Amino acid sequence: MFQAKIYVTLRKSVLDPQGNVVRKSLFALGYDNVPEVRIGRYMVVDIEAADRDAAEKQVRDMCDKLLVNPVIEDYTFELVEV
Amino acid sequence: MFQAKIYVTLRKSVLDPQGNVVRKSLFALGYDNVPEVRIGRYMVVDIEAADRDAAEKQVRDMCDKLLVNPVIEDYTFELVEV
Amino acid sequence: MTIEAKVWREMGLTDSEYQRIVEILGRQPNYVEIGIFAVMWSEHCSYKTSKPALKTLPTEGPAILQGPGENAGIVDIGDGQAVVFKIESHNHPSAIEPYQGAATGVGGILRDIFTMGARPIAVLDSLRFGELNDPRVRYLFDGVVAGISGYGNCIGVPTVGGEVYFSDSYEDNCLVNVMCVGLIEQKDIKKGVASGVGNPVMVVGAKTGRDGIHGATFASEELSEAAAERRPAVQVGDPFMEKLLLEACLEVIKTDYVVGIQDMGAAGLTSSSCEMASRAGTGLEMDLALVPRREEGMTPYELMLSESQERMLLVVKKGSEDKVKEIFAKWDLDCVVVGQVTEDGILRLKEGEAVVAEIPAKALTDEAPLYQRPTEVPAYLAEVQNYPLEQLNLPEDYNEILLKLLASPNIASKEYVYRQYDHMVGLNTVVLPGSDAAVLRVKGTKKGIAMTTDCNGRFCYLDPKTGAAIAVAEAARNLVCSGAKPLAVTNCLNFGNPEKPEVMWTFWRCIEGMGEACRVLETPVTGGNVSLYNETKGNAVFPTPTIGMVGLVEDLDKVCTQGFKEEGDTIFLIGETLPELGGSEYLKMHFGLEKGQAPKLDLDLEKRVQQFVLSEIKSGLIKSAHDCSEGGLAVALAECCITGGLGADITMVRRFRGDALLFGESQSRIVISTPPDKGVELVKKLVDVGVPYTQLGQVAGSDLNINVVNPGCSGCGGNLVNLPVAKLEETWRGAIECLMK
Amino acid sequence: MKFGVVVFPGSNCDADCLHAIKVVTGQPAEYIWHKAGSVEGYDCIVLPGGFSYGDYLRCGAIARFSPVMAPVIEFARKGGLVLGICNGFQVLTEAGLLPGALHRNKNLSFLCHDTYLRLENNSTPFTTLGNLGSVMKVPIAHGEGNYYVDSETLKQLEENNQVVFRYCTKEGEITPEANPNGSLNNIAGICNEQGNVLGMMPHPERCAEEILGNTDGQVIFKSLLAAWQRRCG
Ligand SMILES: Nc1ncnc2c1ncn2[C@@H]1O[C@H](COP(=O)(O)OP(=O)(O)O)[C@@H](O)[C@H]1O
Ligand SMILES: [Mg+2]
Repeated sequence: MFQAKIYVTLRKSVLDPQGNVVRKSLFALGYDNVPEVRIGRYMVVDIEAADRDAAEKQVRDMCDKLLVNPVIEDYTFELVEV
Repeated sequence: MFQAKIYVTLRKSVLDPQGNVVRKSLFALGYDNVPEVRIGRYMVVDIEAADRDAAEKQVRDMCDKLLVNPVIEDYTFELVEV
Repeated sequence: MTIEAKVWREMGLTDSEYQRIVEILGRQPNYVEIGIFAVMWSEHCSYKTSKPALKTLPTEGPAILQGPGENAGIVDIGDGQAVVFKIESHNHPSAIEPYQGAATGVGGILRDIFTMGARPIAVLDSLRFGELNDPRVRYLFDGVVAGISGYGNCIGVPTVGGEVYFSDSYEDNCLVNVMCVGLIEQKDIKKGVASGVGNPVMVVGAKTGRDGIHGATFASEELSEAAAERRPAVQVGDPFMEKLLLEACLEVIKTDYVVGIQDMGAAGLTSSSCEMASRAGTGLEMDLALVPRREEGMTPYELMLSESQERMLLVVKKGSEDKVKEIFAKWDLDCVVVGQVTEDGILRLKEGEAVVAEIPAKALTDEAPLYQRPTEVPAYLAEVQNYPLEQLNLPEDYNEILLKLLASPNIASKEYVYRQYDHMVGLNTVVLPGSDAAVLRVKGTKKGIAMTTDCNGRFCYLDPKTGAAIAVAEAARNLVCSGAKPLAVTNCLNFGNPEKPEVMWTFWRCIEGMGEACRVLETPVTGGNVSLYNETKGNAVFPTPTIGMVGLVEDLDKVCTQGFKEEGDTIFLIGETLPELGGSEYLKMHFGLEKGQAPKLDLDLEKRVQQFVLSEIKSGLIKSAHDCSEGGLAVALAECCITGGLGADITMVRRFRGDALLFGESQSRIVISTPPDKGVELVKKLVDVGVPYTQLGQVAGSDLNINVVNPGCSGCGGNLVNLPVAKLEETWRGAIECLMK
Repeated sequence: MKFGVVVFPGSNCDADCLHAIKVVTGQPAEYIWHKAGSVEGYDCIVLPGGFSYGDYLRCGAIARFSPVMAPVIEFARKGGLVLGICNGFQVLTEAGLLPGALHRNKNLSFLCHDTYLRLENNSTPFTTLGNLGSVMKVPIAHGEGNYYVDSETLKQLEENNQVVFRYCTKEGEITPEANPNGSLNNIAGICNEQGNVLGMMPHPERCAEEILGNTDGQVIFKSLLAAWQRRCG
């Protein structure tokens, strides 16, 4: 049994309305030392697989097929055996 | 300058509607080996601070105050100097 | 810049267009200038292909305060008030990224409305996709609906109506047309003009990023791999920013500081600046170094062509800058002076002191080449029109067919869609989605505004001219059924590649049919939007001239809905049923055929039917009204039963095929109900005005019964339909949701 | 009686609430700007629906820090009447004036349609004119109305009778099918222990006029007026 931790972020030049608003409100709360906030998704996917390679391949497939929107998002992931 | 990578997850006791739907659609795509999916937020916060401790303290404050809702969410974070 | 590189070609300009530019400027344009010309002369911005046809449409009428040419059309609704409305397509962006494509589509059309000073009161969405059995289609459908819901709900403008069609012809090119309706006091109307030499020009709202550079040119070519290659960074909508912009703009427009205002839509800063100057016959000088930006190292070229959302361009009275800034600051918005109005008619762009572009504003807006593209009758027409429908077998079981039709996604309840839209915010929605047209009240008056979008693309495919006329007629009919007088039209013309003579031919025919119908029904065209190149690998979408129409309900106590109201009421069919099966949903669903002749449309009859129904709704004789559209009379009756929660006993004389009688889609037909003791009076009036009608039966029980009698043929008659309304409803309501599971 | 309707950036039911309050109660009502430093002179504060700060991060999470919220919290602690509708409810939970949290609807999509609510507590100032156990038809319009709270607190809520509205069937039964968003115990609205703060996801202001075809929402505004009259004559 493996666990994939998938980090999905907006592509670099894609607008992040949410991040901007959070940055502004942090500023309003007195955090004037936060030049940028980017907000993405964090997914934890349990996966039963024979071995690490199989798991890794499947996770990549899932991301490309369903979990990530390649038009505006990038992703990375880590795989741990559990 | 530091960069905080904040991982926010729904607490175990809280049902994760999004995670369930994703799990189901993965299943529909033929991934019958994915017993659980949990979906949370991944935030990257740049922060100017004198030193790591100062940065760390501030990040924790921000999370407790604004970025995370302790009623339904847990969080962890990493801090890297950039 | 090396001219040999022929950069203009990558930007979508032809060599002859480039030569034209050289003549206009009397010199070689630089890179920035080529980019500016390329987007302003793109099909999307210049209408270089469609203008000749559009010129033939009727655009004037007693109620029209603003026809085509401004950001939106305006119609008078009395009491010094007016309705501002417009429809726009976001087909290509939605095909690439359904959620953001649709969301930014909503954002764009909202800006067109509040740019004029009007408060948006409603959105309608007209959507077309491939068949739902295709997972990619389901993904697009869900994404688009979520995008419209995400943006519209957030900004707090109710989405009150629209349509959804599913057909293979839209599989590779979904259509996402969004209409917005706004309300305004006529004295507050603002135009997109940059007048008053020396007046400052201000950029307001979101910072400029590298979003959607060349989006306009992108929307002017086929969706090919190659195009996908040059795909610009997808624009992400920020409805929260737009909400602030909306409130701030309406507040600042109420002051007398604003001279002119325009949103930055396609071609962003470029189109807004040169259009405002051109309309006023002035010039503009802007220092691009002053434009607030989101990303580092942005070039003048990128700043001018960026399509970052939620931005507006303002020309204000000299000296009022600070007052204006104050108002925007209150809403936490950036507002920066970037230049001023000049008298020389030149769009002059600087970066600091350096001039980076100098172009006569009018050259960009008025001097784009017009193309009389060749036309040719499509080869397919004869084949589909002459298909021998009369040879088709009659159905065994009409109950089964009716249920199948009610479950067909084109006919089934669209609740799955509109329950995802906040259609109530604003407290104006008097007739909610689910009837023929939505009706919104005008607070503080007895008036209501009715609105709808309609177009049966299949009819337009089988007979472009009649199909387009039918779209206008059906839209008007839907308004009339709600008790509203049709006022005016906005249209969204979705077609394939206009460089193909056959596509161009259907385009011209559609405009002809639309124009004719608009003249007869006295609903002038106040503007719209043209979306060409909806074509992939040689497959063009059905010609789809979507009609958005608004109407006026003079007295909200007289608004009418489609559901039957009371047991015992008498049911009539106003209009005439002909033996027509061509292009019907029944043919497609039961025989898999999208063939035959489109239904005939007699505009004079249409008008008389509508006038009759409208005046008798006002007189109180008519208690419910529902037009027959997809699925024909049987489906219309079923919908009247479902929404009314009542059954009906119907008996008809069969003069031709039973399937044509029940499921044919003859035009100009409206199912109405009237109190039992008023039937005679109604008939007398019908005879007086010479409108054909059929007495169908009465509202009764909890089943829908349809019997036919057949003079001179015993045994051919009998009961064709007998179904509990509960069963009809369950089938109709749940269908789309089931397909999406 | 004077009502104040708070306007956060992104509020979009503020005008609706103001309109409904005036039409139903005939009492004066004013907007309170989110930057306001005080709520002096108001007898009831309404936090309206909408998408304050775009609902970014979490619904209500950012609005909760608006300058006006400090005086609103103070006002509530002193027993002042505070009504949070939809996004207003979310703000109240984020601000800690009400327990629990509202997260994503179980089917993930935004839902706008009528729901039926059973009145579970008619001893609050917001509901005195309603009959216990009566069923009202009130529309919802939200994507995140799925009420959650830890089991301990839930138990207390139930024991203290703080659940004011539950989603139910037309006939008034509390069933899973009648629960549109997955809320625990079909909870649609709750009040604080003292009963002077009410949060609800459904929109009473949307069903308070004949012309809109439903007046079930009036009872809340009328009850507020009655409560105030009892207190201040
Ligand atoms: N995409 C949509 N968004 C909102 N409402 C919709 C949408 N599609 C259909 N509706 C609503 O569903 C009802 C039926 O639509 P439709 O079958 O197109 O009516 P008609 O055939 O009379 O034009 C109408 O009230 C319409 O506004
Ligand atoms: Mg209709």
